[in-house]
Order: sequence, then C-alpha cells, then structure tokens
Amino acid sequence: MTAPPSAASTGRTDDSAQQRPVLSIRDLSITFSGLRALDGVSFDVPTGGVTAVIGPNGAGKTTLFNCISGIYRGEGDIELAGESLEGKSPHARAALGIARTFQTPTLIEDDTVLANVMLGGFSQTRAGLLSHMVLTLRSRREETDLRERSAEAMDLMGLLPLAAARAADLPHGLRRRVELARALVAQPRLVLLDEPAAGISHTEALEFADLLTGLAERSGATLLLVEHSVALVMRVARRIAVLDFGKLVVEGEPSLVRQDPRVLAAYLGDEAES
Amino acid sequence: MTELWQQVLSGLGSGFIYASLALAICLVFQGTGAVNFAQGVMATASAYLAWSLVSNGMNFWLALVLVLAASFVLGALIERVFIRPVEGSSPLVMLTVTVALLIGLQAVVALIWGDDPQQLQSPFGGGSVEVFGARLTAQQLGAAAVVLVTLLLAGAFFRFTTLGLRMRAAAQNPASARLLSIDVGRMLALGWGLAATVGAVAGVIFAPTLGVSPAMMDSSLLLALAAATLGGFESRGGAVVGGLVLGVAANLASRYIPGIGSDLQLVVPFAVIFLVLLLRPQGLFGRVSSVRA
Amino acid sequence: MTLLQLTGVRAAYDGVQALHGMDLAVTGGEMVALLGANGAGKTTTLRAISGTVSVEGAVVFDERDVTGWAAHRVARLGVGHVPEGRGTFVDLTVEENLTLGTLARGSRLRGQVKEDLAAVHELFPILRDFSRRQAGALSGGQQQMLAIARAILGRPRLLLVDEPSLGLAPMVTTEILRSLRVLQAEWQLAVLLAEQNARRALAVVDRAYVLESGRVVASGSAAELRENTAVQDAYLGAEQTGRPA
Amino acid sequence: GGSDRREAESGGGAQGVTDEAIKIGGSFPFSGPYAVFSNASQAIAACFAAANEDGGVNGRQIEYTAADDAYDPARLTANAREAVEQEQVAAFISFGGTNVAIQPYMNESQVPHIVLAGNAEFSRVDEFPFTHAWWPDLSWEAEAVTSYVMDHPEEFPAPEIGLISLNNTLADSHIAGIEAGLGGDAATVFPEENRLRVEPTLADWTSQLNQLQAAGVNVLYMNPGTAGQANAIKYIDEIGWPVKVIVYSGGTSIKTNLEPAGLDAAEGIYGAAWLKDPSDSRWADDEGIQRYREVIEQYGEGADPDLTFTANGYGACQAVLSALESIGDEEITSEAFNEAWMAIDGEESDVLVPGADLIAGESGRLVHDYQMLRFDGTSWEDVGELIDVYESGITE
Amino acid sequence: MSGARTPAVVRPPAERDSEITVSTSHALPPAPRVGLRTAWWTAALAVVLLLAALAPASVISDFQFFQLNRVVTFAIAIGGLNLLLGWAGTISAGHGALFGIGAYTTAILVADHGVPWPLAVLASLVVGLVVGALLGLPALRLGGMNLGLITLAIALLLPPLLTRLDWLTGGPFGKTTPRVEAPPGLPFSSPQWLFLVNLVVLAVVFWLLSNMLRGRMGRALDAAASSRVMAAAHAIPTNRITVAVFAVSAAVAALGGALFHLTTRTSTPDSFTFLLSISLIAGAVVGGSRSFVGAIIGAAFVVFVPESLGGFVDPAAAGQWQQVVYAAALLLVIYFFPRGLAGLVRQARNRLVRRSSTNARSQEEQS
Ligand SMILES: Nc1ncnc2c1ncn2[C@@H]1O[C@H](COP(=O)(O)OP(=O)(O)OP(=O)(O)O)[C@@H](O)[C@H]1O
Ligand SMILES: Nc1ncnc2c1ncn2[C@@H]1O[C@H](COP(=O)(O)OP(=O)(O)OP(=O)(O)O)[C@@H](O)[C@H]1O
Ligand SMILES: [Mg+2]
Ligand SMILES: [Mg+2]
Repeated sequence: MTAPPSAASTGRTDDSAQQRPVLSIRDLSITFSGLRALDGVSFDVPTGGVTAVIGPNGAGKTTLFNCISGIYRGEGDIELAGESLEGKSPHARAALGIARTFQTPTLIEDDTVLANVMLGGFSQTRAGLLSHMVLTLRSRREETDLRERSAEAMDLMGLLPLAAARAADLPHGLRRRVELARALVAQPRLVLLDEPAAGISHTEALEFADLLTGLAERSGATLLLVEHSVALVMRVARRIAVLDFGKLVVEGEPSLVRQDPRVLAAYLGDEAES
Repeated sequence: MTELWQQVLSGLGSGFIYASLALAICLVFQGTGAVNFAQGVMATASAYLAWSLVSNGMNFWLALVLVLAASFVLGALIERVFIRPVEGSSPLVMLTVTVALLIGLQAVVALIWGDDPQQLQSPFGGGSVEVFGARLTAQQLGAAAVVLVTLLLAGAFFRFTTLGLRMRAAAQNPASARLLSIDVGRMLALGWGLAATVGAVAGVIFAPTLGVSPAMMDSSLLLALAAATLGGFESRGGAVVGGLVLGVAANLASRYIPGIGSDLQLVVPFAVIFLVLLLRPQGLFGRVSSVRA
Repeated sequence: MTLLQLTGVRAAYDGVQALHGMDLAVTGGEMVALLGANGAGKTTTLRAISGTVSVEGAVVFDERDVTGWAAHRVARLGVGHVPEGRGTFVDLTVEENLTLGTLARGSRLRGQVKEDLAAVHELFPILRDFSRRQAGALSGGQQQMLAIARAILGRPRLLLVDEPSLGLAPMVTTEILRSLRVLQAEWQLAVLLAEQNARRALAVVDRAYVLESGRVVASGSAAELRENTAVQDAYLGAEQTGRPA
Repeated sequence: GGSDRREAESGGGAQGVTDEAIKIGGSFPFSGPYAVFSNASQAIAACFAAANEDGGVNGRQIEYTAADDAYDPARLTANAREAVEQEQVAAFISFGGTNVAIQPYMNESQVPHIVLAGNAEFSRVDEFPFTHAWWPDLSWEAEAVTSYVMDHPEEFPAPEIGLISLNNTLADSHIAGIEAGLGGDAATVFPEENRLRVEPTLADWTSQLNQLQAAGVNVLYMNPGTAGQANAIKYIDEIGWPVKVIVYSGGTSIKTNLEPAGLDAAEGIYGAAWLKDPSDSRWADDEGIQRYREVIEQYGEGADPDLTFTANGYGACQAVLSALESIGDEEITSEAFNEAWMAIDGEESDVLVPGADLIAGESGRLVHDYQMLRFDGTSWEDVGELIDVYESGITE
Repeated sequence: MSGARTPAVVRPPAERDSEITVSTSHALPPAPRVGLRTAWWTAALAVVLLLAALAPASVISDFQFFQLNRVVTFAIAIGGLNLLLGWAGTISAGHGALFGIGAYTTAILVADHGVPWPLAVLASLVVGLVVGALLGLPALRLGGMNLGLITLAIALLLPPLLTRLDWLTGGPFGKTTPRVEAPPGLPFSSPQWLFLVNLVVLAVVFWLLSNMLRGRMGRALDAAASSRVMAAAHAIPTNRITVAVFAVSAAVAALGGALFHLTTRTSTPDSFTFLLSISLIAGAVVGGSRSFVGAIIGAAFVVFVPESLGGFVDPAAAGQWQQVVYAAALLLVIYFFPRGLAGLVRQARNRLVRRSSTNARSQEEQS
C-alpha cells in the first residue's frame, strides 16, 4: 500500500482540523550527478510530538534534512507552518525556528560546552555589534538570560557539570547531547535530529527516547527524527515516514509501518521481531 | 595583430614561470596545508646552485640534474626540520613559518652567494625563431618545453602512481593514512621534496631570463600565489592553467587597457581572479569538497 | 596462540588519563568484543593498540612489544583499524579509498587483490556502484561501509573495529557482523570490536570484555556474559537480556 | 609646551662634534633586494678610515656608523631618528629615493643630510637647505643625452624615442629631461605611450620591449639598472631588433649591468657616465682609480671594488671630506657645513670621469659633467665631448 | 534526568587533577566578563604605561617614544587583524595596505585640507570601514585562504596606485604633515604626547573589540570559522557577519595607520608594501592571534627584533645576519609558543595571581 500524500494529509486534517502541519513537503526531488537522492517525496509533519524518518543507508534521510534546512536546494516545495521556504537561505530558515543536529556532531572544538550551547541562542538575541561593543544594558541582559536558558538546557541533558569542559575533549556520545542542548536553546518550532542516538548505549537510547517525548511535550517543539535504532523510533514516534532509494515508501502510524512488508524487506529485516 | 600574437606568446613565456611555481605551491599546500611563501626563494637557491656549478665549468644539463636532486633533498630536509614541529597546525601558523623561511633563506642565499646579480647562460643558445610572425627566443621555447614536460610528469605521478595516491591520502587525512600503514611524515617530506624539485626546474631553467639574484623570484612568487588561487589550491592542473592565464592576462592588460600600464598590470590578473572566484569559489578547476552535514 | 596482549595499559589525552591499567588478550583468529557505556574507554583501548594515543604499560602484538610505536609501523605488522568517525578520505574517490586499503597489505597477498575486491563489492554493492564518486559525498552509513571495506582490504591479522553499527541500518549491521565472522574463519582474522549494542555483539563474538572508567570490570565468553544478569544489570543495561522494551 | 625636549636639554652648539671627533651616521639597505647598494656604505666607511689614518679632518677623527634600512622608509625613518636623537650625529648619509620620507625631519632637526640618489626632489635646497644629493639630477643627464642624440643624426637617424623606467620619481626626472632636450618635438618623437614604467622586481620585460618595437621605437632609454635591464639587452640582441639602447649612468657598470647580458649582446649600446666604471679595464692604470682601489682593499671590509656603487660611495665620502676640510678651524656647525658644501667649487675627485670636477650649483648637487659612452664589446669608449650641464645651459 | 550519566574522565579543566565529584548543585562557570582579576591587571598595566608616558627625557628619550609609538600603532593594526585571524578564521594579506590607506587619509586631510588631526584620524577610521566592507564583499563567496589571497591584491596594488594618483597622494614624494604638538600648557614633547594619545586609543579600541568578541558576536564568529554549515543552521548570517568583521577589522587597521602617520609624519608609497602586511601577520601570530595583549607583544616583536642586532652595523653581512636572526626568532616563538607569546604572559600572570591568593589565604589562616 502506498500512502498517497494527499490521503495522508487528509487523514490528519480529520484528526485535528485546527492543527496545521508544522512542515509540509511537496514533491521534493534532488539529484547528485545522476543520482536521484530524493525522488518526488511528499509528506506532512504534524505539529507537536515526534515524527521519524527511517530507511536504509543512502535512502536520502540526511539529504531530506539538508533540503529542509536549506543546505541543499532541491526542486519542489517545503512549507513551514504554511510559509514557503522557497529561496530562503539556511540562516533565514534557522531564524524561522528550524533547529538541527548533525549526523556527525559538529561543535566549536576549542570552545567550552557552555559557549557551544549558548551559540544556539543566536536567533533569540538581537543586540547588535555596537551594542555589544559598549556593553549596553540590553546586550548584558540578553547574555545573562541566554546563560540561564543554556544552563537549563544543559541540565536537561546532564551536561551541567561539564559546562566548562572543552568540546574537543568530549567522548562521542556526549557531543550529541551538546548538540541537542544547543538546538533546544534556540526555542525552535521544529528540530531536525539526525541519528541522535547513534553511539549511545541501548539503555541510554531508551532513556533518551523518554527524554525526547518529554521535550516535545514541554517545549512545544516538533521533533523530526532520523534514527536507525528501531526500538527507539517505535517507542517515540507518532508517525513514521520510510524512505528507500529517495522515494517515500510508506508514511503512517508506527504500528502500520512496522507491519508493512516492503519496510520489512527493505529495512527492518529480522529487527522487526525484537 | 602580430604584436597581439607576440604579446600572447611572451605572456605565455612568463606564464610558465608562474605555472611551475604555482604547481610547487599546490603540492606543498595539498601535502601540508601550508601556503609556502618560501617556494620562490627555494627556487632561487636552486638557481644559485646551478649557477655555481655551471660557472665552474659543468655542463648545464648535468648541473640541472644534480641541482634537481639536491633541491629534492633540500626540500625534504626543510620539511623535516622546519615544518615538522608545526605539522597539523593551523594554516596561519604554517604560513608564518614559511614567511620566516622566506626571510631567513633569502638572507642565507645572499650570505652564501652575495647580492650581486649573476648571469646563467641559456642552454638553448642565443638565437630566436619565428612562430607565425612572432619572434620567440630559443630560451623562451626551450624553457617552456622543459617546464611543460615537468608539469606533465608531476601530474602523471600524482594521478597514476600509488606513491602519488599515498601522498594525497597522507595530506588529506593523516590520521587515517597512518592506520593504513602510510608513513605520513615521509610522505610530507616527499611532497616538499617534489615541490622543491618542480620549483627548481623553474628557477634553473628560467635563470637565464630572470637573472640570478636573491630577489629573482620575488615577483614570480606573488603571481604564482595568484595563479594558485585562480586555479584552486586543490587542483594541480588548475594552478598550471592559472599561471598561464595570468601571464597572458597581465601582458595584454598592460599593453592594451588604457591607464593600466606595467605598474598596475597586476590589476587585471586580480580582477580575473576576483571574477572567477565569484562565479566559482573553489577556483577554476578546484572541486567542491562536498559539504555533507 | 596469543596474538595480542595488553598488560597494565594506561593511556592519556593531554595528561588526562582515560585508561587506568587495562589487561586484555586476543588469540589469533578469535572474535572479541569490548563493551561499555559512553566514555568507558573502548575507543581509547583500540587507539592504544593501533598506536594513535600515547600509552604506558605493555602492548604486545605477535610477540613484539609495540608500545609507543608509530601508528603506521603497527599497521604494517597487520593491525587494521576502523576508527571512530570513519576516517574517510573525503576528497578521494571511493575507488581510491579502497585502493589505499589494498596498499596497506603485505606483499605476500598482493596477488589476491582482485578477488578480495570482488568479495568486498559483493558485501557492499554500493561501493562498486559509487566507485568513481567522491567519498565525502557518501551517506553516513555508506561511509561506514567504506571504512570497514577499506580496513578489510588491508588483509590484517587483527582487525580493530570501532562501533561497526554506528549509523548503519539494522539489517546492514547484522550483515556486517556475519561477514566478519566469515572472514574471521576464512582468513584467520582476529577481530576486536567495540560496541555499544551489547546484545548484538554478544550474538556473534566468542568472548567479550566489559569496560568501565578505563578498566576491565568483567570478561568472559559470550555465552557466560549473556547469562550473567548481574553484569547485564550493572553495565550493559537490563534490556540486553532480550526483555521487550 | 616644551615641544623639543632634546634641544632644551642638549643646549645649543653643534651636535656630534667634539674636539677629537665628528660623528656621522648612515642608513643603507644591507639586506633585502637592494642590499648590493650597501657597498656604497662600505666604501664610505673605508674612505673615512683612510682619512682618519692620515690624521683625520683638521685633527678630528670621523666616526661613521651605518644602519640597515632594507630600503624600507619606516626603518630609514627610525634610523634617522636614532642617529639624530640618540647618537647625536653631525651629518647623515643615506641611500635612495626613500629619503623623501625623512627629508622634512632632517631639515627640522637641521642635520646635514647627504643623499645618494638622482631623483629631482633632492635638488630643492630652498625648501630643504640641509638635504644635498651627491648624485647629479637625472633630468640633466636625460637632457644631455637627448641633445646628443638629436645632434648626431648620422648615428641616430630619425629618432623615435622610447623609455623603460623604474616606477618611481626616477621616471619623472628622466621624462622631464628628455622633454627638455626635445623641446617642441617631444610629443611626436617621444609620445606618451612610449614611456613605460616597470616595478624594480620585474625581471622580464619582453612585453614592454615587444610593445616598443611594435611602436617603431629606434632609440631606447633604460634607467632601472636591475636584472631586468640586463635581460632586456640580451633579449633585444636575440630577437635581432636593431634599436639603439642608451643606459643611464647608474646602469653602465660592465660588471653589474653588462656582463649579465653578455658582452657581445651589449656591444654598441650607449651610456652616459659621470663616474669611472672601476670594472672597466680602461681605468686599470688610472691614478684616481688606483688610489680608490688601495683604500677599498685596505679598509673596505669585503666591499667589492669593481662595483660602481662602491666607487660611488667613495666619491660621496670625498665630497663630504672636502666640505669638512674647507670649514677649517671654524666651529663645525650644521650651517657651516651647509655653507662649505655649497661653496665647493672645482674640487677634484678620484672617481669622476676625466676632466670632471665638483662644483656646487644652485641645487646643491656637485657633479655637473657627463661623458657619453659607447660599448665596444670589452670596454666603454668615449663618444663626443665632456658635457658640462652648466655650460650647456641645462641648469645653472 | 536519569539519562545524564556523568562520564568518568571529562571534567571541567580546573578539576582535572582531583577525583571526580558529581556535584548536585551545578554551578555555571563564571561569566567571561571583565572579572576583578583582569581589571586589576589591566589597571596595573595602564598605570605603568602612564607613568612611562610621563617620564622625563632622561628616562625615556624622544627617540624611544618614537619607537614606542611605532609599536603602539602597529599593535592597534594587529589587534584589528586579530579579528580575522583569531576569530573569523580567515587571513588578510592586505592589512598593511589598509594601514597605509589610514595613514594617507590623515596625511592628505591634514596636509592639503587643514583638517585638525583628531578629525582626520576619525576620517581614516571611516574610510577604513568603507574600504574594509568592500574588501569583505568577496567573503560572501570565498572563505579562508582564498579570501586571504584576494586581499593580497590590495597589498600589491596600493603602492603603485599611490604613486600613480599623484594629484591626490603627492606621488612618490608622499605627504608630509606638521608635527603634532601637545596642547599648550602641557609639558610634553611631541612624541611623548602622541604616545599618550596612542595609548588611550589602543585601550579604548581593545576594550571595545574584546567586549564585542566576548558575547554573541564572538560565538557567531567562532561558529562560522569552524563550520559554515553549522553556523548557518544556527541562524548566523555568516556572510553578513564576515563582511561586518572585515569592515571593523579594516577600520581598526586604518586607525592604526593614521596614528602611525602622525608619528612618522611622512608617508610615502614604499612605506606600505606587501612586506608590511606580512609583518602584521607575523606579529599577530607571534603574539597570539586571539589575544589583545598578544597584539602588543607581536607589534614590539616586529618593530624591535629586525633591528635588534645593535641597530648600527658595520660589516656588509650584518644586515643579512639580522634577517637570519629575525627568521630564527620567529620560528622559535612559533615552535615553542604555537598560541603566541601572550600565552606565556597569561601563564606568568596566573602563577602570580595564584601565588598571591595562596599568600592571602595563608595570611587569613594565620590571623
Ligand atoms: N553532496 C552530495 N553529492 C553527491 N551525492 C550525494 C550528496 N549528498 C548525498 N548524496 C547521495 O545521496 C544519497 C542519499 O544520501 P543521504 O546522506 O541522504 O542518506 P541517508 O539516508 O542519510 O543515509 P545514512 O543512513 O547512511 O546516513 C546517497 O547515495 C549519497 O551518496
Ligand atoms: N581526544 C580526546 N581528548 C581528551 N579526552 C578524550 C579524547 N577522547 C576521549 N577522551 C576521554 O577519554 C575517555 C574514554 O573515551 P573513549 O572515547 O575511549 O570512550 P568510548 O568508550 O569509546 O565512548 P563512546 O561510546 O562514547 O565512544 C572519555 O571519558 C573521554 O573524556
Ligand atoms: Mg544520513
Ligand atoms: Mg568510542
């Protein structure tokens, strides 16, 4: 069963008529030297909660994220809460409330964890160059506020004791948490998480799952998640989109997706039984 | 029309100097991530060496071979002694080290051989030939041929030999290269040695045109840097083409663009670079290193 | 016959101790897992063996004391390492990356390059399809496949694999672990793999060590560890027993 | 405000002069691309040393010390300040067009400032009475040479003049001189587009030469005296361009300028000279040059006596010595030195071309005689008479 | 949050040698403000320099003030350059030229238009800002090394341009301006007065810049320098910021140049060659490109070290030896202090502070 995008979105409108999808993707395609990394992908991300994108390696998941955050320019249309992102630069999109983490965690290596997390607040602060130069009241207040919010985010991620540690010294797993805290500080509408649980032990991955659901509830942000840990995905996702060879294979409730034969064949294999 | 042709050809002539220095600069950059400001003065030292040998009665070509070997060793030695302590540092630190090398080596050259300009006789004789109405000296033709061969050899080395592949790997990701049993230190030294050799070809073969003096390569170095930028620091072929383009562009500009003149002839190459880089930030031939997030 | 022996190995980054006296041994042709939580020291142990972190103590490989050796010399003895973060040569093509792998093998096996390459392509068809592409353009999982393939092509006697499952689809991980098992048998390849995912690792390996804070806190055969609920609960997380999440 | 603490504290009187000694400072490029000019400073030191050996100047020893400026105006400025303020020198000798940067300062400090440069701006004695150039003004030379060209149609039929000049005030001086020599014909004989400027580091002038050749130039002036000039002479010979080349006085050294081009290639070129070229075999038996060689060999500490720069410094030193000597027993002050310099009239010099002497003109420059030369393949030969810029009305 | 297991080895740097303590009351590290310590040190330094500035001629001669003025004006320019080298992660090979543009702007305004020098200096700042913004435009497309090499163009082209535009710049003669005198009634010589002025400017500029870098802007620059993609993903308009920083950096360099001109009083085209740009870079690296104290140290290095072999030399080779020594000094500093000499100062300062605080503590204990 293919899930025609229109059907999927109609279904949702029935569920929650007043809720517009936070993100809607229409016929998104992109080609790299002859390779169609995304091929006419359309689906909606409902507002709130966690939506997951899964699929085999090279299916186009990261590419999808890159298109949403504006690093790649694909064909087709992407709308954030009804507003088209067409022609918007990556930083403009981020300013609209799209935060993300990277498949390979990317931090300012020489800075402290705190400074890395505070970076997330860039779009939330306004004081300009001159204002910072002469230390106006406003610039100082913004800095203090940001520090407090960053502290909260770090606390949430269990990073507070490491606030002054150099990012470069962190083991792999913790780097991801720094990224996540950084994304939260931006108070985003939509957070794109690219394999946040990779390299985190299974136990922690499940704890992490609870953390994510909690986050989604508390912050009101919608989380869009790419993850290979099926257990985690099944636990947290409200809806799941499955990509394979750049095409959307299935989109729907976890229970549905889990049983879909094509998903089993292309991706889950015997994993589905666990 | 003849003059235009003549100007194009003589522009190519000087372009070959920039091209070979630019190639040497690229080799070092790809190897160690350093923009080597000392590349020019290293070539100068090679030219002086050749001059010493030739003025003591050695055959030019024999001297060239000896000098190339010596330059290779010198280049590798410089890497081991001066660059190794800062291996893997930021490009800025590297650049400063090579500037220090430039200052120091230039003084050392002057201390060894004096400041007086010297002359190396052209191995191609003093004649000239006509090429479709333009006059080219035997030296110009011969030098271009030698440099061309050098550039092709160097290109082939990197493209087709496994040693070349190892060197590229060591340059790009030293940590991984080590895990694949590549002796990164040796590769870097090799890269500097090769670059020094390519530079030495330029220094020696163009010495009859440039005169042998401590400052002989100064202006060529700057144009070579420009050429490398134009071609893309990551692209060896690009650097070569960049050098040739710059040579011709500078010549034509100073001649034909009113108000430019030879004092401001650098305006044009830089304008060219500027335009090219605005359209292709990675340089004419540079590949976009895929930004993957 | 013991292929690798670590005795009292300590390792430090910029003066910060990460390993506090590791003892560990791997026999030729054996498959061993290093298990433990984030920051336990799995990666550092592998680095200590391949010579990419400064160590004290004794690392003996094939009866040679390789402590403090430069990484490329250790590699030459037949130690392959799939590093954390994959170590792709992003500006080289996939093909060139693989060639570099084959260049690392001893001269004895040079003749076999073609067959081995074919075997690797069999395992990861994508690497053949994308052989002319820049390796940096590959997806995260594809790069992980490339890293493993490259290390295998070096025909090492000991293969160190850092989190093979990282970023790989579940099916692929299973497939890779199975293939390692096959290679281990065919090539007398010893494998030491660091894994978060204890359940999956314990399903394929012969033995395992459990690390915490830079020390071995438990070790034993895979079967033993699978059964030992105390260890499971303390270090590997309850869910490893196969209880539904 | 006490704006000059130095004056307030050192309290009147000429600085740098005691009953035993006179302090003289110098600044030359001992390093960098112009380092070869430091030979001039070596020669100055040698010549002073020789004078000290002979009892000094009116019983006073000369203490000469020079610093390296690498031809960098900033370092020249620092050297000048240090010499004037810290070392308290009585006079300062320095090299090159960069001296425009310190001219105002030296004149405010009222310390005699002897410049080894041919640029016209060092002739402005009205504005800067304490700055004197030892080299003659290049514009005089250019005018004299141009007059020679125009007066000898049998050697220079229908001249079309081109110029390749260093891109600094030398170019202005040179052009001014040629224009003066041509009068109304300047625009046709020497059109704007034939006046090319090159940076000193540019060694390959093929483009410029191609351009001038295409423009029909048959008389080519060159003043850089750099490696580029030697290459140009060679290139002209190789492509067989029958142009008459005239090199300026600073670029006529057989050793420095012609040998690099190949003496064969240089055969037939013209030059103007006010100094004897010590590397020219024709002066081997010349008394002045022999004296000069003795001094350099004895006191020169490695200076190359074959270089014109060396002879040049030696000549400058002799001029300074004669000014100091002519002050006699009077108090040696800056003003006295200036007056003595301006009063030099008919002094001999070991290194000037035969028949030439030193006369301070209105511009404060001492050299006023030029000899046109032609290179015969081994040696320069005189062509035409000695040209005196005063007598020929080029300047006053 | 139970997922937040504290890892064993990573600890805040200060606590590294002690055993791990997972504290429950997690205090944030102190905000990187101008803390008391820094203020104390800055004040002490200021007092020393001020005393120096007031010293009588027998202690510091006018020539020495002249040299110090060169150092301070270079330091200002290097401070500006540091914005690019240390924070924006790019290289400018054109700051010598911007320095020259500042010098010439002041020279022309003062010499030809009778503008009072303080106004002329401000004008230089503005001109620098504008030129810098234009120069920064290529940064919209280029990063790092390429941008740096484009700036090479302005370094190479400025001297011939200055020569060419003689109606404006006085051609090769350059421009000379009258001496800047202290206000009537103040007992300062001209170089001494300028030293005071320069010091104040240096202090103000460095204060402004470090404020700017400490907060939002500094983080944004660091992010852009480490990964443009990552920076953009945090709403940082990397292009605009790069241009802005380029402009500020250029303005500061031009300001340094303007003050430099007041010190030397004559500017000629040859004063602002490519080598000056290179010297500024060397100074920045030697001092430490992320430190303003480093800028001062680096400036002193490039002013004094090349002239160090006694200044007055006799044998012809001494000039060359001097260069060799300079090169060797540069290399040694880089090898032993890859983050610049400022690191050395910081260490010494920390040690001093620590000692004084332990002293204070032990005194407390005794009482
Ligand atoms: N910049 C690029 N240039 C060329 N090919 C690219 C580029 N980016 C992505 N691709 C290709 O597009 C396909 C999809 O890649 P993508 O990174 O989106 O996969 P993915 O679903 O995230 O996989 P993984 O789970 O392994 O991370 C891959 O085959 C990859 O090689
Ligand atoms: N480059 C480094 N610099 C400083 N400290 C480091 C570095 N790499 C690791 N460490 C420290 O060494 C300890 C052990 O880290 P290691 O990477 O070996 O753990 P791991 O078991 O591989 O963890 P993970 O599962 O997160 O990869 C960590 O606590 C970490 O703080
Ligand atoms: Mg991906
Ligand atoms: Mg690890």
